[in-house]
Amino acid sequence: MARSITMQVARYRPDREAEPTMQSYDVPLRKDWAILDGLNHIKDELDGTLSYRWSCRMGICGSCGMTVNGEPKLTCATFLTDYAPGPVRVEPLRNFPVVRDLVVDIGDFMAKLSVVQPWIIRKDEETPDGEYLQTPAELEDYKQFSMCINCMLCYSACPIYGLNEHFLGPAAIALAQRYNLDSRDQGSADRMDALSASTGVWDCTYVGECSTACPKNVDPAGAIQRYKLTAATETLKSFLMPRGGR
Amino acid sequence: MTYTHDIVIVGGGGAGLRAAIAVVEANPQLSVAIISKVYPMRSHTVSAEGGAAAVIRAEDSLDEHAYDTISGGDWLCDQDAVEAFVDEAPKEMLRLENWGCPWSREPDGRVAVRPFGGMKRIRTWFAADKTGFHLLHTLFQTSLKYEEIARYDEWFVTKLLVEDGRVRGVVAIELSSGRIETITAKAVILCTGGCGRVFPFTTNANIKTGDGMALAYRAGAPLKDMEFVQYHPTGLPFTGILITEAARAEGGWLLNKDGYRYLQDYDLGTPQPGPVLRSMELGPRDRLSQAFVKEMEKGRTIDTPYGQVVHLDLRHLGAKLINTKLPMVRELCLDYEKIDPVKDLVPVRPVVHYMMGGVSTDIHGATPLDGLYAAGEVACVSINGANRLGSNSLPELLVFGARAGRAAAEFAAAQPDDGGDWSGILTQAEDERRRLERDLRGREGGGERVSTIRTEMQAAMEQGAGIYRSADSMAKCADALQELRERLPGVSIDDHTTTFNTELIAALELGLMLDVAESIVHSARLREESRGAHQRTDFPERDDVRYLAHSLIHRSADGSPRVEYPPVTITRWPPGVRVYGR
Amino acid sequence: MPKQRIAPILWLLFSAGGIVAALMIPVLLALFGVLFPLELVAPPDHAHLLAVIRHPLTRLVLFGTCVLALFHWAHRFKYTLYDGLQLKGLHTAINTFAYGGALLGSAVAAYLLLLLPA
Amino acid sequence: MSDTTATSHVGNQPRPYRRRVPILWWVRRRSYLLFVAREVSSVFVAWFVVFLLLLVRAVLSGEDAYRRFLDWTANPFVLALNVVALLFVLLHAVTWFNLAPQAMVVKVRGRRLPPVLIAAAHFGAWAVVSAVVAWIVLG
Ligand SMILES: Cc1cc2nc3c(=O)[nH]c(=O)nc-3n(C[C@H](O)[C@H](O)[C@H](O)COP(=O)(O)OP(=O)(O)OC[C@H]3O[C@@H](n4cnc5c(N)ncnc54)[C@H](O)[C@@H]3O)c2cc1C
Ligand code: SF4
Ligand code: F3S
Ligand code: FES
Repeated sequence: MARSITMQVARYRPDREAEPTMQSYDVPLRKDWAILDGLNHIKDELDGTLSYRWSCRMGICGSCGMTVNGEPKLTCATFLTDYAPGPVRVEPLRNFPVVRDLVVDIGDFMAKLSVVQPWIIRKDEETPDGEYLQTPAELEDYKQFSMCINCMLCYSACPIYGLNEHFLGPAAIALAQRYNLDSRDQGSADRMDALSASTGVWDCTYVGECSTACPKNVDPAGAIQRYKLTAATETLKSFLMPRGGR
Repeated sequence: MTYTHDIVIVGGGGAGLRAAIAVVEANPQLSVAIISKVYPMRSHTVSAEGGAAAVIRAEDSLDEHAYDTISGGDWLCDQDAVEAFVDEAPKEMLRLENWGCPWSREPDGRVAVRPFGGMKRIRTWFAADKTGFHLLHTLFQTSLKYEEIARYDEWFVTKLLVEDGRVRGVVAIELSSGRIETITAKAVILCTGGCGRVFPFTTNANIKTGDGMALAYRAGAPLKDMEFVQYHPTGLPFTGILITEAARAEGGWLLNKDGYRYLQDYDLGTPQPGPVLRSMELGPRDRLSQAFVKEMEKGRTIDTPYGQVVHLDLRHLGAKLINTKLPMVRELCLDYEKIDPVKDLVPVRPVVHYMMGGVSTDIHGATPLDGLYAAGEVACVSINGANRLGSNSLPELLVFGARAGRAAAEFAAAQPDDGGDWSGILTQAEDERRRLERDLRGREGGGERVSTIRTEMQAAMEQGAGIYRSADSMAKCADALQELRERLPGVSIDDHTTTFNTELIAALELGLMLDVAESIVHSARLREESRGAHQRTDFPERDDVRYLAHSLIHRSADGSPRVEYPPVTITRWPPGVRVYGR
Repeated sequence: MPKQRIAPILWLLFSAGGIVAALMIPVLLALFGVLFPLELVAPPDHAHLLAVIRHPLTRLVLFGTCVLALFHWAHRFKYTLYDGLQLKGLHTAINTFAYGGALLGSAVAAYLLLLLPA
Repeated sequence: MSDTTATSHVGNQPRPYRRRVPILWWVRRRSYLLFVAREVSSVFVAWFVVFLLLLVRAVLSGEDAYRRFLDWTANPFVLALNVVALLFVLLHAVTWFNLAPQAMVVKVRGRRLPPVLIAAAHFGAWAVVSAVVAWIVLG
């Protein structure tokens, strides 16, 4: 195996460059090294000015998403050897404004999180004495959608979000479904407004790339489709039984 | 520009978020803000795997949880704090359940519990093996409900502003713009987490640089029991990624190079096929990590490119159990070691994991400095004593996060609105701003890299203040740290961009880490006994006559450390012998 | 944000159309569009086909297929222009064309399949 | 948040760089191209409706019209169009049935049916419908 690999890294320093440029670095090619280890090598040994986000380096904090050879990836869980002999191209996540080098602005996503009211909504005032009972099967109903680490690879993969930043987007909708499908929650009606607004689920044309990109098998595409089905049947019911008909 | 809040919380991890919610619930009139150097859901709490302990089963009792905690902590825990902790832990955990945390369940719908190291009863709640992840996301999402909670995401706090023995606010840099701002407050709660990054091989994330400990120390608040650094017995070589204790609680075995369950040689019980509480692989972390070192000295560990390891054997648990109870362990092994625990042995070695010590607080989270509170890993209440039991830290950050929030709310509400004379504070803030700008603009290239000094510091700490310590090793370490401190001003910052300047942040973190490292080594040198995680080859016995006491380290005016020894609070459990496996 | 009242209905039509199109069209198109013209399979004689088409059930099924398939087209075609060619600015024109077309087609289908006495 | 004093600071407003999505964004990636092809299949669905209605009209107008219709379908251009249309419609059917299980959760006695099973059921139904239709047409 070759002993080093070339990393082509996107650079953007807003006070120096009008638009991003690529810069190449040679880093050692080691069996255990993730893309992130390569970036850390650059920062520690070659060029301290490179900026990017990372923290847990175990695929759980969701900070290190970048575009690697054109694909959205968690760089701490993607390995250099898979790109040998190289070069491997590392760019910021697509579909987000670039703040600096490999750092993107995710303010838009953070705002969308609150919009879907991702917390348990109960109609009863009293808090219970103990736990709400929930069987393993009921847990299973929403478990998958609770695994999202907010890495935003799905937003980066979704062309519809790229075209329309107002689109609520895959992870936010999956998060809404996570609560809608939780047996302890009674708030799906409250979340309906945001989800079926013009920027909600109906914008999604089921490209499906969000689920392909997701490193945690959350399947946001499935969440969205399932929600469309629920919302559509609800609407149909309200048409057929105008006065709520309950 | 200056921002003003009643309460500023530094840190958006489990402790910080819980504190913020507690403040709003205690007093919705107060303006509260969370300042965090990463988006809250990226905080390190996200990595916690195994679970969170709280008494819930009929056959369990608060006293037993308290006793396990106290004996696990080698009697260095304050027992009034432990009693408050075990009492409130179940309530906090239930709240979290009510907020939607996806706890694993029994078939009848009740929350499930699993065994954990050092615990006599089965009382550890878990959400598969992503407990911290679910806990943090549940707290964060619930916090979004409270519009009152303002957030400064990706702001780095560089200084606590203190005047007349009272904390009045902080100075912080906004990463995205490089703006340096003063944020004033009537009370500040530090929830900045631990400092594992002071060591080279750690389970801790990149952000765990002990900032809060150093900020408090510099501001005049003492640190407590800093010599107690927990090594977790099972980290993956190279990355330091943690293989949770739950893997052993579910029945995993530790094997040496001969395939022998070596823990039986270290007074930890006799091997049984299934897991036995407080025995063998379910002994406490300090003892297991020490056993590893002894095995290594006997030449019975396995040599790898990333150092000596032993094997964790999960194969007999079967794919089904591993997939349902330990999915992340499998995922991590497959990703980072290219091995499958269903079929292969997992190489593991002890790894720096947790700080028992921290900013000294009372049982309400208050530090001796007026208006300054602390909770979570950054704080030392102390319930963890000389060795924390696995799964006690998540409930700790809930219980004491909430307590600190309530106490700070009460304190802030009692303060007058304008707070008197601000000129001194603003001058301090101005000085701090100048210091930072000088760092950013003035430090030309050519000097040493941040990483050079950091790497040397980490190596010195591992050699001098690792699992086993001695007067000699620590003296060398202290000298090395002193030398590094002198080199620190010469470190170069090549990056002069104001936007997202991570090199500047790394340099600031390095300065903070050096303070923390010094306080660890200094406290360790003075404690001439072996207790819990602090093991000295030159003083191998516990010494309750001299050291049934906390080390409280202050920074004197000239910067030198000064240590005091206030006694441990004993209520109902007089010091005894730690017995495991018998 | 205005809640969408129409969108769910149009989406249901689109989905129903998607299923119907997937189930019915490949076989019919294969037979009449490819296999018969290539003389790989002999086309049925006129009398047989007429009998089939005269049957009310066939008419209903064919009518349903046509309407749903048209609404399926309208929906996808609209989004293809919106996203594929980034023409969202022209949404009024696109909507009029797509759904107008679907309605017109449905009317023709109704005329041929439901109204014309056979 | 309120300002109590204003002082100068080094930081400047961030100037994020926004990238534009190219008009032909979907030629860049295979998966996007496949997506657009799937969407374009709808045009051929619409074409089929026209084709079907022409057929119905021809059949209803009598034997001659039906003959003329058959002759017209043998025209190379029409034939080529229909071959292409068939390919697109097949793409539509396959992608549709493959994605169906993602959108629907079927539970039998509290257990979620595995997605492959749902997909298989769809493909099975497709085979049955096709056979029945062919049998009716061919008599
Ligand atoms: C791998 C791993 C597994 C673990 N598993 C378990 C377990 O199973 N059970 C258990 O009980 N415990 C476990 N622990 C321990 C437990 O997770 C931690 O002790 C706990 O999460 C710490 O939480 P915290 O809220 O105190 O700090 P953190 O979650 O670390 O949060 C610190 C916060 O402070 C902010 N911050 C820090 N410095 C600054 C600054 N200068 N300016 C602004 N903001 C700042 C950060 O941005 C962050 O938001 C585990 C620990 C690790 C490392
Ligand atoms: S849904 Fe998946 S890809 Fe999207 S943010 Fe969540 S974890 Fe990341
Ligand atoms: S990629 Fe985008 S269009 Fe829908 S299915 Fe996923 S959100
Ligand atoms: S660094 Fe945390 S997910 Fe990669």
